[in-house]
Amino acid sequence: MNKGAMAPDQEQDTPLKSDSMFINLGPQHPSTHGVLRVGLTIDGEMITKAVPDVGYLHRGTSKLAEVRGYHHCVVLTDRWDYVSAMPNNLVFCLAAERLMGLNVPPRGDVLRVLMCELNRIASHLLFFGTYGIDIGAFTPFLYAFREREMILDLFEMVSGARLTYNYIRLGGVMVDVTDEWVAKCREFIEYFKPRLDEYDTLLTYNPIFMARTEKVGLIPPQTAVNWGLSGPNLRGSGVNYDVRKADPYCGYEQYDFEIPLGKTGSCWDRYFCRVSEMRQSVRIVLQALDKLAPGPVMAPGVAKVPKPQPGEAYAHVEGARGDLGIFLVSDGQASPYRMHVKAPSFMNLAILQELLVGNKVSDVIAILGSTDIVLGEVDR
Amino acid sequence: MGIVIEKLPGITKGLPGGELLLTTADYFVDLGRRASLWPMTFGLACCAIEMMGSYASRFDFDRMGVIPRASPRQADVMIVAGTVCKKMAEPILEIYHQMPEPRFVISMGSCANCGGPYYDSYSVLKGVDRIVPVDVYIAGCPPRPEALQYAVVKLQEKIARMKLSQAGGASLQQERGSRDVVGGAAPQPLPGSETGPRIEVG
Amino acid sequence: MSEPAKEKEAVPAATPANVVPAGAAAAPAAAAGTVAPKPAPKAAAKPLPTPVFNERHGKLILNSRYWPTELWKSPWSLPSYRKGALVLFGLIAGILLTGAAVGELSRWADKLYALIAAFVAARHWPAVTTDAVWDLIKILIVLHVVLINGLWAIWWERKISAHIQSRVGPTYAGGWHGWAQTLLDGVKLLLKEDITPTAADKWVHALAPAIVVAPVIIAFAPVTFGKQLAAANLDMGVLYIFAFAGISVIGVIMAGWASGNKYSLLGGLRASAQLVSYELPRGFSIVPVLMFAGSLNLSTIADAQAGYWHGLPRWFIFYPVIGPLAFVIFLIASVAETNRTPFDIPEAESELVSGFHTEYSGMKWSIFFLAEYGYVLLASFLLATFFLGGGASPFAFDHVIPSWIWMLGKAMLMMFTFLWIRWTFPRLRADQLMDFNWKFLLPWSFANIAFAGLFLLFR
Amino acid sequence: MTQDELYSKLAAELPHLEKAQTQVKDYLTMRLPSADRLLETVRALKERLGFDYLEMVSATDWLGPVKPEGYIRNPNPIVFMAEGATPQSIPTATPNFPYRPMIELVWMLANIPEKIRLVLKLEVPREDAAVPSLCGLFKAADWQEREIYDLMGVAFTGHPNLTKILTPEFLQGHPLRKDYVHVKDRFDE
Repeated sequence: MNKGAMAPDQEQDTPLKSDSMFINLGPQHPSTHGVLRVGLTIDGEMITKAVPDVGYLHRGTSKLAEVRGYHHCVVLTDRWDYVSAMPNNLVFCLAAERLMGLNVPPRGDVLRVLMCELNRIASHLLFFGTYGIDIGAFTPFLYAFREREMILDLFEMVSGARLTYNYIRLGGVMVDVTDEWVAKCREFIEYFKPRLDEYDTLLTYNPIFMARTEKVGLIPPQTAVNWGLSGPNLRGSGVNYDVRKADPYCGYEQYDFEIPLGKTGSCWDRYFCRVSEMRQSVRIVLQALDKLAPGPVMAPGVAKVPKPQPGEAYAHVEGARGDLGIFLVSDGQASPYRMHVKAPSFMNLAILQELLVGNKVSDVIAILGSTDIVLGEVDR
Repeated sequence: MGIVIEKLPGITKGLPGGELLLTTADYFVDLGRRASLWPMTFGLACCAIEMMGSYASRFDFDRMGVIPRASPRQADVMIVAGTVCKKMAEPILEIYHQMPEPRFVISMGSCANCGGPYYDSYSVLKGVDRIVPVDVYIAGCPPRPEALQYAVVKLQEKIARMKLSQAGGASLQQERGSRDVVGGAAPQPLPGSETGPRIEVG
Repeated sequence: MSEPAKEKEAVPAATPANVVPAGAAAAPAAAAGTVAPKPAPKAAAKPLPTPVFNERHGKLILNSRYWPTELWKSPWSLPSYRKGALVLFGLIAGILLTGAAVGELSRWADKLYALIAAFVAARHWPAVTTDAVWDLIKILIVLHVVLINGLWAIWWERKISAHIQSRVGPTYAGGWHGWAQTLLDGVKLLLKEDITPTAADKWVHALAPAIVVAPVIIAFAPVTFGKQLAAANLDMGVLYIFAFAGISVIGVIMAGWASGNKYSLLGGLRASAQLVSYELPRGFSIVPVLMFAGSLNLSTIADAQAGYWHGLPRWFIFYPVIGPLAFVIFLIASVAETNRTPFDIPEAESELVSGFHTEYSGMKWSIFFLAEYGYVLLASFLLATFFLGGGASPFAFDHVIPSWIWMLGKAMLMMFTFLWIRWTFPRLRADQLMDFNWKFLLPWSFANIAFAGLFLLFR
Repeated sequence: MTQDELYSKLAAELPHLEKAQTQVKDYLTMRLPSADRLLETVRALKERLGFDYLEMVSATDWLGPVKPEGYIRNPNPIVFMAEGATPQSIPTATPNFPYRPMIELVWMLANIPEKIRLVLKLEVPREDAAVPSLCGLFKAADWQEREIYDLMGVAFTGHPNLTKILTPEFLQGHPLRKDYVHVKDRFDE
């Protein structure tokens, strides 16, 4: 075994080339967006092998759900994808509602859509900011957070929390919104639309940014589908798959919006998909605000301790990161018998082991950032 | 500077007027330490987003001189923001050991305080204070950025009480020997270190 | 912290059902089943008002949170903007007036020299003492230019970056706009534990910061701070500066190598490639300037730009094509030489943690920053000298404001440009950076020399 | 394509698939009789029916109610509760529910252009649970199968890298099995 001078600490007897070097990216690294560890074998600045290592945030929520009540499980869902918690609440509620046979009143559905879309904007704003930092521009992060704080204010007004809302409940949403809230939301949208154009000039069409991301991390559509990617990562490759259109829920079929698609599946395409999705979300929010007709927001007859009939249900929504699904099994008890989370980030991360090979160390950050993973959702 | 900080106060104390000198020095040293608490960019979970929020425009941690540093060598305070899982416990310990004295730890959020919503989970460490000494705890799930800033203010108050004549200006951790593993656990090959990769290579 | 308290005052009856407003207590079983602590008996399906969560809390947020929507419509309507502009104007006016009152510094320097000479003569000390003392003073001044610049530039950068990013930056340290922030940072760093990693090469690790910072202090010797105002008026000043500035890269490589950290090593390697490459266009870009001025002496170069063409100053940057091109190439190469975004790959924070200084702590680490900001200042002064006419006034009618004020003003303007670039652009990749250098900057700097030659030939 | 169309198509193309007793709500759920025909079936589904998107791999342990020993029940001094008290409900067995020592694997496949999904189910015995891996057909199965192996203890034969993925290395057992008993490690004191 010819061990290289720079890799004396390899545990395994691996046939490394003499000029290979093993680098640990993480678990504490400014650009891993949490506690991800990627073992990189590099040759000069070129990656020859990449092994993502997850589980540093594995909290065992599936196991915990088996002793928590259905209402309590909504609290656990908040903490998977903590950047966009509303779709998490929603997907669990959808699955549980299917088990229980609950029907959500129309205003409740509109509020769910409204909150999920606002949260999508907030999540993509966070992506926009942190991706800027990954590429080396620090200022977009601050701009994105300035706008994000406004959305968090809106959420705080309705749910009392900034990050973990627990707003979407079994049978509807927690409480109704006020007229002032609606006015404030419109004010935000008015403010936010020109900001999107500003972002384009700041980052999207910045020549350096484009040079860094345009021909990097290409995912062909077949590969993307085969790896089970979803969300903007899949759509960046040009595959038209969005749960909101493919398997509509909460009355998404009544809204008029488009699915932005990428062309080549590069980092820039994935980035651009997200930025374009923000525009579409703005459209949906405006439509949802118009749709808000007076009425109840919670279905009648949601038990305090729901005990659904034995059965199995699957629900999935288009979260900010992709196709988020929940497989829920009930045996008639007060807790789910089994809760399986199909997390989009988990799938989006798995492709890294193939995608990173052959790229440069700088590109690792660009690619990792463009997949927009949230480790809470990866590890659950 | 280590020798100066550790030995000089003891010598100065014996001199006439040394106490006065030390008190004055204490004031300026603590002023400096208080005004520039640099945390590590070290986010674990949900709280990390709120931590990022407090660096960002509205809350602007830079007002207090708090700017994040990526390398533990240049950091003063470790904000343990989020759930500490057992797999992550050892890297956290190692990062803590990499930080230079005087160093402080803020435990942010219920998870880092005591396990929080995951108090009965099989893979979550029930409180980061089981592995590193904590200076300030923040309640909340997650705590608001204001709460984090309040914690920094509290930490500044704590630093203001530090004295050069005690333990060389470092906190009591130095006396307890925090360079060794706190909590009696035997040093293990750390998963985050480059010395013991568990990942197969080749 | 005060919000919940305020809210509590506003709510008269603090019942456990605080989260449910009064309307919800009598709400139908529909909502009460999940929210209210005590579900009401199932009433008839009569639609009752839906519960609104914590209306007071919502209004509180509505009224207390700052949204920059107004600011975006018309910033000048805000009193703080108008006040800030007034203060800035006053500051500039004050500096100009002070400068006018003080006059040329070289005059004062001559007086001081005469004073020292008289003092030495009175004591019957050997005459060489005068020069020795005078040189010592100059050395101290140059040294302190670099040191004080570190304090100033870091604070300024933090303030400027904050205002670019719609923040305010350091506020508390020292009182007025956090002026003492860098000073207190320095106090803290000075008293921080100094860690030498076990994997490090001890001597090289300790020596590297010194090798990085010493050349920048030395390189300041021939820099002209105004008319006839340089520590050493060297005839080959330009060459001298470039020679010494090139040494720092060795310190960077040493730091990267000796830390025993792979990120540091990568940073050091990148730094060596980058700094050595960008020396070339940086050097060649000023060749046209030297051709026009016909000298390597910084004072001569500055003096060559005196005078006006119909009111437009005869600065090199205003020479058609040649001037702006040389200026842009020199500026870009200088940004690269100082390892700042978009060329900060040696210390790319999101890739290499902190690059070559990842393993440095305390004062050793801050010395790297001292050097970095020293180079920024050096580059600013060089830009001002080569392209912006040195201490020459931009206005033909101005005979009052002394040259050192103009020099300082121009250098600060250039420094602001550096900071502005730093906080605007993303980072280039290592290979793109090399491409940019070898395929764009270097050919154009050669072409520029040819242009200058043709210009001189047919003038 | 609607679910009925799909069902008739499946009945024609893959007659060994039968409709599962418990249907996953709103989705067509088919049951595989045995593990040996899994690969063949999924390949046919992928190549002939266009189900080229593996959405989910899941598994359910049908042993019975979860054991409380799988949770850390140390009285935590920070949580203000009586000694030994636990706030969660302790699941009890539902009468007449067909609990059995089997693990049921669930695959969800999607046909993106046709907008149709299909749930495949397969029961294997709990002891030495093993099924063929779908890694050769879907890269998406790679990590999902590792997750199921890690948490549920189902060995996927033919998987290139079947190792732990989520739980720490020192954790013994498979946490999502219903009879999982937590062994104290050095972080539990």
